[in-house]
Amino acid sequence: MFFATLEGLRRFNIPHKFEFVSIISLYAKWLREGRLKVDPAWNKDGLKFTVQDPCKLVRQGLGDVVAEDLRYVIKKVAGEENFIDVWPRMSNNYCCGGGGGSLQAGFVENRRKYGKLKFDQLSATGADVVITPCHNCHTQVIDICDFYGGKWKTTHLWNWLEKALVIDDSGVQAGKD
Amino acid sequence: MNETERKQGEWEPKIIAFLCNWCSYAGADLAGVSRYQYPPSLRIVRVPCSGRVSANMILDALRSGADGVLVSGCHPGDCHYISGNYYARRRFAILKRFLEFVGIESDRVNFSWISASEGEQFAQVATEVTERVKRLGPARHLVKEF
Amino acid sequence: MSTMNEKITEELRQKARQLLESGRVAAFLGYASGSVPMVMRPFVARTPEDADRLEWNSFCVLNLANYLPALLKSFEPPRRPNEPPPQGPLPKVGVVATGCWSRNMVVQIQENQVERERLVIIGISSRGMVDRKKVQALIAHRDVTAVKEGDNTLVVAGPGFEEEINRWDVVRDNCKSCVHPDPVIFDDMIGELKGERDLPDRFSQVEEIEALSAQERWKWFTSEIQSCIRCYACRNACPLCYCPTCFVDDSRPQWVGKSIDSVDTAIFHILRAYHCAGRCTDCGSCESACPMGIRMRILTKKLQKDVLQLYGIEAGMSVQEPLPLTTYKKDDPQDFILTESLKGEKK
Amino acid sequence: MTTPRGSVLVVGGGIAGVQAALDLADSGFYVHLVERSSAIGGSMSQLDKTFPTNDCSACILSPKLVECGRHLNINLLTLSEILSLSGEPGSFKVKIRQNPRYVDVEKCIACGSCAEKCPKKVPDEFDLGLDTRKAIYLRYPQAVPLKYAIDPEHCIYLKKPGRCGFCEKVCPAGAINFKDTPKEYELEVGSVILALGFRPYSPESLDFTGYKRLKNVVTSMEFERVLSPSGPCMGHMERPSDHQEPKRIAWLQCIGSRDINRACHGYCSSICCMQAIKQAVISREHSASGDVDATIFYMDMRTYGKGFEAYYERAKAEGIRFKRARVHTVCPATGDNLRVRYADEEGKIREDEFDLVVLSVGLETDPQVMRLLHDMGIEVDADSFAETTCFRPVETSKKGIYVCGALAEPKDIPQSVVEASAAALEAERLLHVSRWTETKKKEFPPERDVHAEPPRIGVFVCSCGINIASVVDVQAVTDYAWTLPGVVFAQNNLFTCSQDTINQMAETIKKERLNRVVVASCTPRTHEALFQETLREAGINKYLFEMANIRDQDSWVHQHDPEAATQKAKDLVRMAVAKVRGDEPLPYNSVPVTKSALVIGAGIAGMTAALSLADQGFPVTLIERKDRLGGHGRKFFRTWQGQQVQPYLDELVQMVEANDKINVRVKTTIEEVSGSVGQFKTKLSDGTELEHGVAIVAVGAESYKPREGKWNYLYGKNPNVHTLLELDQRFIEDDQGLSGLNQAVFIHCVGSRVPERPYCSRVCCTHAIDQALHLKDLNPDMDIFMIYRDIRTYGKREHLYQKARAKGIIFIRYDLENLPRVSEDSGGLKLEVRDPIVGADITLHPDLLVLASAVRPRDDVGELSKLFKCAMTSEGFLLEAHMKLRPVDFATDGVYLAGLCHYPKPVEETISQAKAAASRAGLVLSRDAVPAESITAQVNLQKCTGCSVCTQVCAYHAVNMDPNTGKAVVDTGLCKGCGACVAGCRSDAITLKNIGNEQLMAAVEAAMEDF
Repeated sequence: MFFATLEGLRRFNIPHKFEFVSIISLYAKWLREGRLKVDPAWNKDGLKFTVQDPCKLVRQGLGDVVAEDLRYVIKKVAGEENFIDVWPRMSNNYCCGGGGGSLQAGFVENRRKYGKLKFDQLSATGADVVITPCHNCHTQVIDICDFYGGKWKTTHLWNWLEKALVIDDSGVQAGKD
Repeated sequence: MNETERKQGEWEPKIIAFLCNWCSYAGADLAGVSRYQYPPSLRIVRVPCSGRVSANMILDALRSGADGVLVSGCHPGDCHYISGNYYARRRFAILKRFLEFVGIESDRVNFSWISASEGEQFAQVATEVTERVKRLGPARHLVKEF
Repeated sequence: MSTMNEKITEELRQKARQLLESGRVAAFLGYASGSVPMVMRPFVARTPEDADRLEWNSFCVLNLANYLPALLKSFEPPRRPNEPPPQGPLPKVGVVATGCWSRNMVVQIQENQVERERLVIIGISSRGMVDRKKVQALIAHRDVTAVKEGDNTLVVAGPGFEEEINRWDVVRDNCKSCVHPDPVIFDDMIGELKGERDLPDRFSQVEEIEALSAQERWKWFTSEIQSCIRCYACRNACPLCYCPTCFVDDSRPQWVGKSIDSVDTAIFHILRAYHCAGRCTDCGSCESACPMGIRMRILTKKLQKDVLQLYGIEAGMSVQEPLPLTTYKKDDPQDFILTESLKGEKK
Repeated sequence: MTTPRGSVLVVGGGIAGVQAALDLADSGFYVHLVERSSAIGGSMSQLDKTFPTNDCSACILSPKLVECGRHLNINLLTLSEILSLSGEPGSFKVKIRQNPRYVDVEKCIACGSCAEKCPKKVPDEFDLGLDTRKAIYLRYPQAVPLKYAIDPEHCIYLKKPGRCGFCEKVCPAGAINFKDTPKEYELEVGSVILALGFRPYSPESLDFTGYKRLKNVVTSMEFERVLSPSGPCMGHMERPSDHQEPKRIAWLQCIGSRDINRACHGYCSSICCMQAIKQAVISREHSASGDVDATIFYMDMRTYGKGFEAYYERAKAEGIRFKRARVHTVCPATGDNLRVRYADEEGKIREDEFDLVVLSVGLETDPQVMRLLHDMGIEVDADSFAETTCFRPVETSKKGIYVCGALAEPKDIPQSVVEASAAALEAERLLHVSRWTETKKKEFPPERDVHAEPPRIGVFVCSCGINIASVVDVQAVTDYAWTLPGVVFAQNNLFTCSQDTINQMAETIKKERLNRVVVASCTPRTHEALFQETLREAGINKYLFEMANIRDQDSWVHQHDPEAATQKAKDLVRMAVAKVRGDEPLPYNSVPVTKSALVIGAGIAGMTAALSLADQGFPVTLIERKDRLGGHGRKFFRTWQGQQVQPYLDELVQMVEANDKINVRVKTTIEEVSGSVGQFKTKLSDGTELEHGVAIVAVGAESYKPREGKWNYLYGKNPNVHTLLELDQRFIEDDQGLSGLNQAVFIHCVGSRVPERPYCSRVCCTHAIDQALHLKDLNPDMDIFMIYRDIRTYGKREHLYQKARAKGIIFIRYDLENLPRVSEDSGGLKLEVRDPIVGADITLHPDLLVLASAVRPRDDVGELSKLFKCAMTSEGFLLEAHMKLRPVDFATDGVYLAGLCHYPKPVEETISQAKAAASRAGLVLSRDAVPAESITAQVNLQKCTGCSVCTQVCAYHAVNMDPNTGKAVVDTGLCKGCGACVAGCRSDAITLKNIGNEQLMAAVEAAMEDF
């Protein structure tokens, strides 16, 4: 929906007065502005995080800017030292193999074969958690993890944001104003 | 690469090479610039033109103990001085046959045309001449013992 | 019945006398008898009376062209190096010339050593001159006191012997292989022009040596010159050797050592011959002058052969045609050039 | 306009600026050369080697820089920037600020003690941060001026006075001046030349390259420094992570070029393909084992210049791998290695591992330069390059201000040099009436008479960085030189040609009273003049000098035999010493100049050159073999920028015909040429004898017509098969039939890049694509196919290619193994070709088949080249004096070349080259006399017999018989010093000064002495 609208407007040069912003960039913005406070102290065990850059969001969508923001937020949430990046990354990252309707359309064997590349890439990081800001990627990454025997946990970003959130005395938090 | 590996202790001939400044000397420079390797046997004497080289000079080189002589100039028609190499060609043709006639081995005295753009050819000729002279062994005829 | 040579001598004296009497020439260069048999000496007749001392026979071996430059110069008024040459015509000199001598005169004219207009050339078509050393060999090197010459025979006499020899047997090698007996330039002739001789094997002496291996050639060359005493008679007899300072006499630079070291001698002979390349007419003076019997003519003959073969030129055949080493053709043979022969191999 | 100023401001001290400055200063104008950094040399000084000759960049550049630095009429302003510019052509006012160097250039002897003691290490920008320098530094070892400078950003003392100041304490010359202040100058100049160059694209934002994240990913400029002997690794090829020699190296092309998605640089950077091949070739040479596995990943291999294609072919033959792929990602692999992921031509994903990845980064304009251009009011194009047009290739949007080099478009060194001369020409044309009004004249000290002195020989042995010293034991050679007879001084230098060594050499000559000098270094062909001038400055005659070539002819060719190379170096030094002993002082001869030019060929190049000279007041004879002016240009429709050629050409012809300084002769050719620079005598086919000082050869080339053979493609057999120029003709005639066509196919490289014509014709890709676009304009529905091998739309021409793709023109690649096959099929044309992407044969039925056929040299160019004694390439084009730095000169002085006879090139490059040729010719024509040969023949009258061999073999009629003495006499004005007479003389009566028999024999004998 996000990408379809964005690309439609772009391709057919449709005039519009609004801009496309990912929630991830908003998290990052709020963190930078101090309106949102997080503390990675919760991560006592040093859980290692890595990331999946969704095609529709990054490579085909908003580009490296949102990918940078994604990493910024993860690092803030999980601790700088607990983030391990993938190769290749951001705009240049691999497709998860689950897009284009293939999750829904059968051809499971083919889908998983494509997903092997993603699996190998993610495994190589040794991370405990893979953040996928896209439902499609999320499903695919979980599936290939199960299928190929991966050890990581696949989640969205907000699960961890919640863990790290610091609620200060003023009680003022982003989104409430 | 035209590299002839020199074995330890192997005899290395000494060859006097008269090279014209405009073509063959430049060709020799280009061989260096392009790093074409060739045996360290040549001692190059820069002359303005192959037409500057006389029979006397060649005999002097032999008399002084050179195992071989190479004279090289511009290709016919390319002479920086219009015609120097044409005159040289006649002088050398006569001299070479004549030296052979009195018993100087044909491969001792060599002539070539090498242009400024023929670095590789220069290295080839240097290697070829060295190999030919090596086959003949050290020069004995016409070498003056001082 | 007088011999051919007697007739020629008579005619020669008569023509020389006329030239001297008329004042057309200041001197006439020919031969007179020497003090020993078989050796004629160059002779300058300066008066009509002198003309009667001129002689012609088979022993006129020294090339008269050699003496012309000095003789001509002797009739020029003395002047300092930078003074302009004298105005008006200079005295002329008469000279007798066979084929090779006349060709040498052509070369001398081309090389500015003599001026054609100062020469009155009496041409004689050569029948070949006799090699004194061959005669001596035939008579076992006994002393000769008199030689009487017929048209085709020589009667050689000495203490206690007299032998008749077939003249052609003792004719010089160069004359035997000569194809141009007729003078190329002349003002007057004695006798008829004979025309070119057809000698397919004129270079056989050279070819024999060419057929040898390099080693054998070197052996031949060194043994040929080993008796050389560096007297330079060959050089001095040669009309081409007129440098004020010969390379052998130069000391800065020293092209060649002055000793009779075998290398120095070899280089002397190589360079002396090479300096004659394209200019030598094979007159044989050098060999005739050599006291040691060295056959250095073979060297110049080789050069003559190559120049002819490579460039189609024979020295002295025409005043107009440039000498072979002062000219070139764009397509002159160059198979001896390494880069060209390597190219050929690749194909 | 009132009388214009006779001085010019050149901004930028790279090769283009230096060339423009030298051209102007040598032809009568005073030049202010402004350079931002502390030394001139620009990007070229950072390069290791240059393609396609593999010349050492520093080696060929250095003499020019030194010349520039020493030039009396060039005011070098380093550390300087333009503050403002006002005024108009002929009279500009320029404000310049020169930042403090904090080192007194008059006192600094560049000994380096200061930098040794300086405690502050900072990244060295010359080495692109690969290494460090000190806060007091020399930009690079051969820097001009060779003076240290203090970096105020990092100097401890300047930041906190009293804290450090070590340099001041150790400086033996007292050159440190911490109180130095910025100086402002206001200059008045007649014209301005902008040569501000480029900066290499920084790939930091291109994430996929891994640059800055992976240690062993470097840019091509960084790799130049890695290879350079004066670079951070001293020429030992090392990779950054572990300083080990990389065995597997990948080059990634088009990083920051041809990239509209990420880099926003749509243009092609023109030079990177050749640079990558060069680096691949050189890396193998640098490798100790020689077995570097080199792979170049590219999109199109753009080896379009002279000698480039042969270089490419040679690289392929040597085993360098070329992979047509745009790399997806560079990933880390074990041990700091790199995994390069790419799709091969079949579309298969592959991964190769490398030890080092080199990013072939593109060229872009520095934002600082952009601001300067903006302040000056100079227009820039969408790619941020200075805006120029095809017909005015060196003119900016502002009159009187000219541009050259990479500032206008990415380009290689020779093209930059050509434009530099062309820009100089425009300034000369503008200011010619004020020539010589502001220049100074060089005075040398009187020369010491050395005749009576015994030889006192000085020997200077050069290490050339490591070029010599890594093979030859230079210390042993120096020690050996001391033992040679007559040698009273010997010394080893790191770079003998550097300015400090040269100055020191002059001092040594004076101090040691040397009267002969030998330099053992590189080749006299490039450096002799430089050292000779040093002798003059030291007050001895410049001919008392010899060189021993121990680099090009020794260390470089015996790299694996140091012992023999050292022995050879000793021999060469001994030979040079033996020869120099006999050298005598010679007179400095000159030849008066006939101030007129002959231009051969009245095409665009010839007419442009003629006008360029005539406008400066020099009479020109312009000859044309055909009956009308215009040449090859008559066949062109438009330039790649879209300007129509025919109206331009008509205007040019009109200007030529109206110019009273130009004498036009049509249907005329050349019969005979005699004389030499300054005094040529040429006989024309109409019988006239012409005297002229210079000649410009602009005889053009021909279009190859594939009438038969492999490249025929039914040309001449089917009426719908054209060459590019034949289609242009239909465009010129506005042929209405073209818009009705349904399908057009272009075949590229017809007769180019093939065995019989192994060069790229340079112009055809752009030309064909432009034609295709024009056809699309005529009929947007037309299907157009390009059957190509590599698309070579270099520079800004790349935009045409992108436009063609956007318009739906289809590109199908072929190679020599799979040529397209053209046949006739029921009256129409049928073309079959294998599409490598589809992996199948496809069949087309074009209405129009256009053959992008080769540009071939004229057959009769050889005859002409011989008349002027000019060399030719094996391909039949005329060969310039030096591929890189003398692109319009011939080796024969006073003869220049321009246009297609040099190599195929588009109109804008032809115009630049013609103007450059005119500028070079102006160096001669602007003078009353040019230097003539000093090494001439000399007759020894005592020995001369007057035999006239010498007069007959002399090609210049320089030896004649003196009628008085009957002996030879030499006309030194005509003598070129070839020595044909000397070798011809049996009597040793004629000799060549300083190349006499005695001297050559001394050298020959010396060569043998120690054996």
